[in-house]
Amino acid sequence: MSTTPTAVQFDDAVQQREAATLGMWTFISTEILFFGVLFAAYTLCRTRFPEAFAEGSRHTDVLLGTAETAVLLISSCLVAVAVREVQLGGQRIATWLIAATAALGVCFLTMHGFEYVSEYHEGLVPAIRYTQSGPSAGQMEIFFCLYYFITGFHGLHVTIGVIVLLVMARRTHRGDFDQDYHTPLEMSALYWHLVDIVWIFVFPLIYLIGRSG
Amino acid sequence: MSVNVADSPFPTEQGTDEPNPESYLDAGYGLRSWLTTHDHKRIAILYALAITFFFFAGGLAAALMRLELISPNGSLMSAEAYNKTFTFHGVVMVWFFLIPSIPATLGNFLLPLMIGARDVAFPRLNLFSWYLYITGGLFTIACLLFGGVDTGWTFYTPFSTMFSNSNVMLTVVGVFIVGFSSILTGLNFIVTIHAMRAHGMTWFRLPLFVWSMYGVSLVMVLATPVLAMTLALIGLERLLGVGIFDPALGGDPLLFQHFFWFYSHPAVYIMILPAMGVASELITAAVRRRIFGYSFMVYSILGIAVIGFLVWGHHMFVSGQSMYASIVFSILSFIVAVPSAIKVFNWTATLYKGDITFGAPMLYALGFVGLFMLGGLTGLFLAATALDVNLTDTYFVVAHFHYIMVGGSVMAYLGGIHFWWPKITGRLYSEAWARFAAIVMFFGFNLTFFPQYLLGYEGMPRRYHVYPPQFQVLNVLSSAGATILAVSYLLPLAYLLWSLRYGPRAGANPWRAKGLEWQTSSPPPVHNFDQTPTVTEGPYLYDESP
Amino acid sequence: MSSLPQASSFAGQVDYLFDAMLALSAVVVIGVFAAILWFAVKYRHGSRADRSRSSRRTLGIELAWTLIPLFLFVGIFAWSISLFAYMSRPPIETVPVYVVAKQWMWKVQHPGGQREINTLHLALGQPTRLVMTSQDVIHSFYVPAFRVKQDVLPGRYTQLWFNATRAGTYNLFCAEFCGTDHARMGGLVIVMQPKDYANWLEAHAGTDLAAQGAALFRRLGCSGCHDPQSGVHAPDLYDLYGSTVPLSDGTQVRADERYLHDSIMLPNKEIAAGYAPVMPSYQGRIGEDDVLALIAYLKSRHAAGSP
Amino acid sequence: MSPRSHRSGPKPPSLVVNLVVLAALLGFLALTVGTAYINMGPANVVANVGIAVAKAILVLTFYMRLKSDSPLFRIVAVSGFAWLAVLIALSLADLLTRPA
Repeated sequence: MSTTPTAVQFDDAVQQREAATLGMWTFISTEILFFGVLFAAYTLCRTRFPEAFAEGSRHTDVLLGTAETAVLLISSCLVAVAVREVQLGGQRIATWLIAATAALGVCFLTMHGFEYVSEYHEGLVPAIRYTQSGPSAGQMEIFFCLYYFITGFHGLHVTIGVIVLLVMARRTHRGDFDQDYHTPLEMSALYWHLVDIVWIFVFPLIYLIGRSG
Repeated sequence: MSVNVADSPFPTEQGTDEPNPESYLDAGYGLRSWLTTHDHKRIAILYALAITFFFFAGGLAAALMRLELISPNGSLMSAEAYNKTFTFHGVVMVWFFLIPSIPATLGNFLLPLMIGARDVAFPRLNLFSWYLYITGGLFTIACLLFGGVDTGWTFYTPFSTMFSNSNVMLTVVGVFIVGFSSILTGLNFIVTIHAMRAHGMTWFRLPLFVWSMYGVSLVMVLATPVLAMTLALIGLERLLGVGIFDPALGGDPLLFQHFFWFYSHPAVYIMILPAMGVASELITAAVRRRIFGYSFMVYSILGIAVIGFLVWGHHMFVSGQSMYASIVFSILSFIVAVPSAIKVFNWTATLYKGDITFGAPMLYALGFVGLFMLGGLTGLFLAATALDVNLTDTYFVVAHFHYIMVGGSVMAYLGGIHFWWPKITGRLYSEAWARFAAIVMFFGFNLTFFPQYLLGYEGMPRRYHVYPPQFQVLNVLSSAGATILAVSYLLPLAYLLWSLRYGPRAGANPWRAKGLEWQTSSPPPVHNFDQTPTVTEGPYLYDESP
Repeated sequence: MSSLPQASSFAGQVDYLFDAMLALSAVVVIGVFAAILWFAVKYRHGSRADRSRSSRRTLGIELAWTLIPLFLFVGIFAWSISLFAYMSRPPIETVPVYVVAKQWMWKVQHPGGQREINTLHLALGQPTRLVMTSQDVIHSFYVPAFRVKQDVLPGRYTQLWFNATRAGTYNLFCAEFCGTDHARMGGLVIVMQPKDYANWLEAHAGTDLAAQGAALFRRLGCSGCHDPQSGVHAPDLYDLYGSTVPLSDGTQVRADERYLHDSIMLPNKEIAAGYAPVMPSYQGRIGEDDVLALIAYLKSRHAAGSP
Repeated sequence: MSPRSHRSGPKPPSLVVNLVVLAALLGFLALTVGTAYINMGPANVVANVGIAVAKAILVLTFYMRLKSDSPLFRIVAVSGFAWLAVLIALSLADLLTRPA
């Protein structure tokens, strides 16, 4: 059993865990507002140009988008089970679960990479290759600006998440965590769930508007 | 200069001349021991040094502006130089001085001491915040070296994105980075206050300074991300020529203003809430009375922090914002003034039946109350839509927010520095000089900024370096006041530095003040308390003891 | 209380509200300062004041100074908002004077075709409505003597109205920071007796703004599609101004200045129902003053009923 | 290896709960894609966003353990969303009531 000493500013491990978790949740609140600005911008711009946003959305790949969502949802479940396993003493299974989560994260990024590539060929990337013409090309460019900003910023979070998860998998494997001490893993899992929640909102707002029209 | 302790209004408990070997100041002398420290007290000192530098840098810019404005024809600087000067002044003073001022220095130093903790919850993060602050600051200085930026600290689009030819990107990056420093400090404080309180330190036994740190941290954590992303969007639009703000691209410049003020109005409360906390500590100690209406003071801090988020649109009454939105923002702006009014009344009521001594900290605190009240009341004029139409974007606004930020925050900051100086440094400063500086500052301030109210009412727009000659008399008065103000800011720098070497050593509690920070030695040992304190009573119980 | 003239019908009312708030603030400031001074003297250290503690019931006092300010504030709010609403609603029947702001000048176009730069002549005692837009960044039209100010935005029309009540020459300022020569982007507003104003208009008469618009309408080729005789299926523009236009997305829009402007500059923003979105954008091809001339022309077709 | 028992931190949800939540999330995903192709007018947006909110609440409650952890964290999480709602609501209030 590993004994991780409590940092000097804390009285005991309970206080340390409480502080770390509260810190993480505060950070998550902050992240909600980081993404929130983009969602607010999206809402206001879409209110002004509903048609162009619907048309832009029809240019996205709903199949890949759905697959990406499913991948993230499954990965979220895996990492939740991984934390549970560590809490119950199953480090070996947990290591594999965390590694699988990271793999799904890579899978998500790859699929999104494919999307970016095909959008590039279609000429949908503002400022780099935007070849759309037609009545709402200009307003659709705003949609794609927000699309790239939101998915890019989210992708950055996924990338960081994958790196963190890999470190966690290694540390779990090494036996750093046990039933009593697993705060870093718990925090990493919270972060990964946040990434998932953001995508839960990105998916319908980017991929699904104007599909019925 | 000498300090006559018998003269001091406070029955000063003088310490021995022996240095306290366990003091945090003696934990290491090399540069390395400072730059890698995790001690919240040392980090507070690091912040204090950097902030003092930026204060005088921003102050120098202000001095240049006041010099320019003595004559109506703009004889000293070119238009461009003037625009860059006021932008530098605004950016530096807002993000590199006012926002971190009290929280990052006094807050960092005192928060763990006041709640009986050994350190903040995340000491390494705390040091990291300081490095972020320095990095952001370097970007801003680099921007100045490369020729400055001329957008004003508000970065309004489309000017900042498409029309300005100056170093917008560098400044935006600098502010973006310093925003993270602010978020991390806020996060650290929130967790510290929640998780690190000593036994018996219940929520309603917290000193008001701690409550104000809590309120301010909420604002930092919830508002700053909005600024950061908005600036990122500005950067993107400027860099790539695509975006959502520029009307030429189909964007909406008012969208930028909404996002910007969603942060920047609450940012004003980041500046003033800590000042309110400091004033509450200073006044109770000098009056030797319990604060009047403690729970109302707490609720008004929280009220200001929360309602302060709902009023940003009052910066936009003439911007082309819808009239209906203006109505909503106007009533909310009036409502947010109520908790501020409560606080002024409560400070006044605290004096009743007190046993008041007028040391330098108390003079600063009283100056704060008076100037804050004048600033707050003129804020009501600006919340009144029909008056705001005339007054906004004039010197009336300039005077208003300087009364709040300089008259309010800076007075309180300096008051706090004086009050806790013995605790921080273990030394006593010259009381006579300190009182002299406080009084000079009060008059210098009023002479500088009161004429600006009149200028604004007469219709002089802000950010003008040339102006019609009828405004000259008031401008000259203001510039004259600025000279006095500048001297009064240099004075503390001189006598406080002097005290570091020649000041008599202070005892643990020279003011006989309440509060856990006074129960440990001056300067405190590295881990703050030899024994973790247990709290059995509420704050400010001055009238209970002889 | 000030040397600033009250030169519009708003000025007196705004100053009245200002003075009332000033009086109220003075009462508060004097009250609080007096209390602080009195306490400071009476309860100074060493004085022999009575410091015996009375009962600790403070809730009543707290509530009093919470609720009284609140009610006062709501009262001031109501007063100010009623005035603000009045100031924000221009009389739309007034023929507008068009203002185009650009770095760093004010261009004014009168309905009769008179153009001026950095000056605005107007008649005493007649409501004036300004319709304003910017060619580059945000500016702000500010006349302190009238107590009016309105930001001028690119890509959008904002309006401002007032009724000048005192003849004279007043400062016009740009109040929103707009770049290098922001401080020099000023001008003069000259309020004249109606008789003098008529003379001035006559002396400076140019081509009527609507007529300029008509010329542009032909020169830019608008008539090629929008004439009823043309073969292209394009909306007929007679009587368009002020009418309600059904759009292709099922909504409706009132054909006001904003709609006409956007239809020329951003024609694909709102497509009239039943028409193909084939109109080219004129953004970057014509200036905002030309757009204003075109709008004046379209409005005249509304007024006259025939070209 | 220590016996499989829970000793510190909030009590983790059972494996079954974890899997049921995942099933519900995937079900919601199918539902949201499905409804997107049915023309319901403005109700499409309501359905999309409503389902997203439901999914987010599931993740927050079970995977992020707001159900079993300290109530304080619920407040913190809600405040993030609440502040975002304020930002959107008040700026939208301006946009929607602006003179066209």
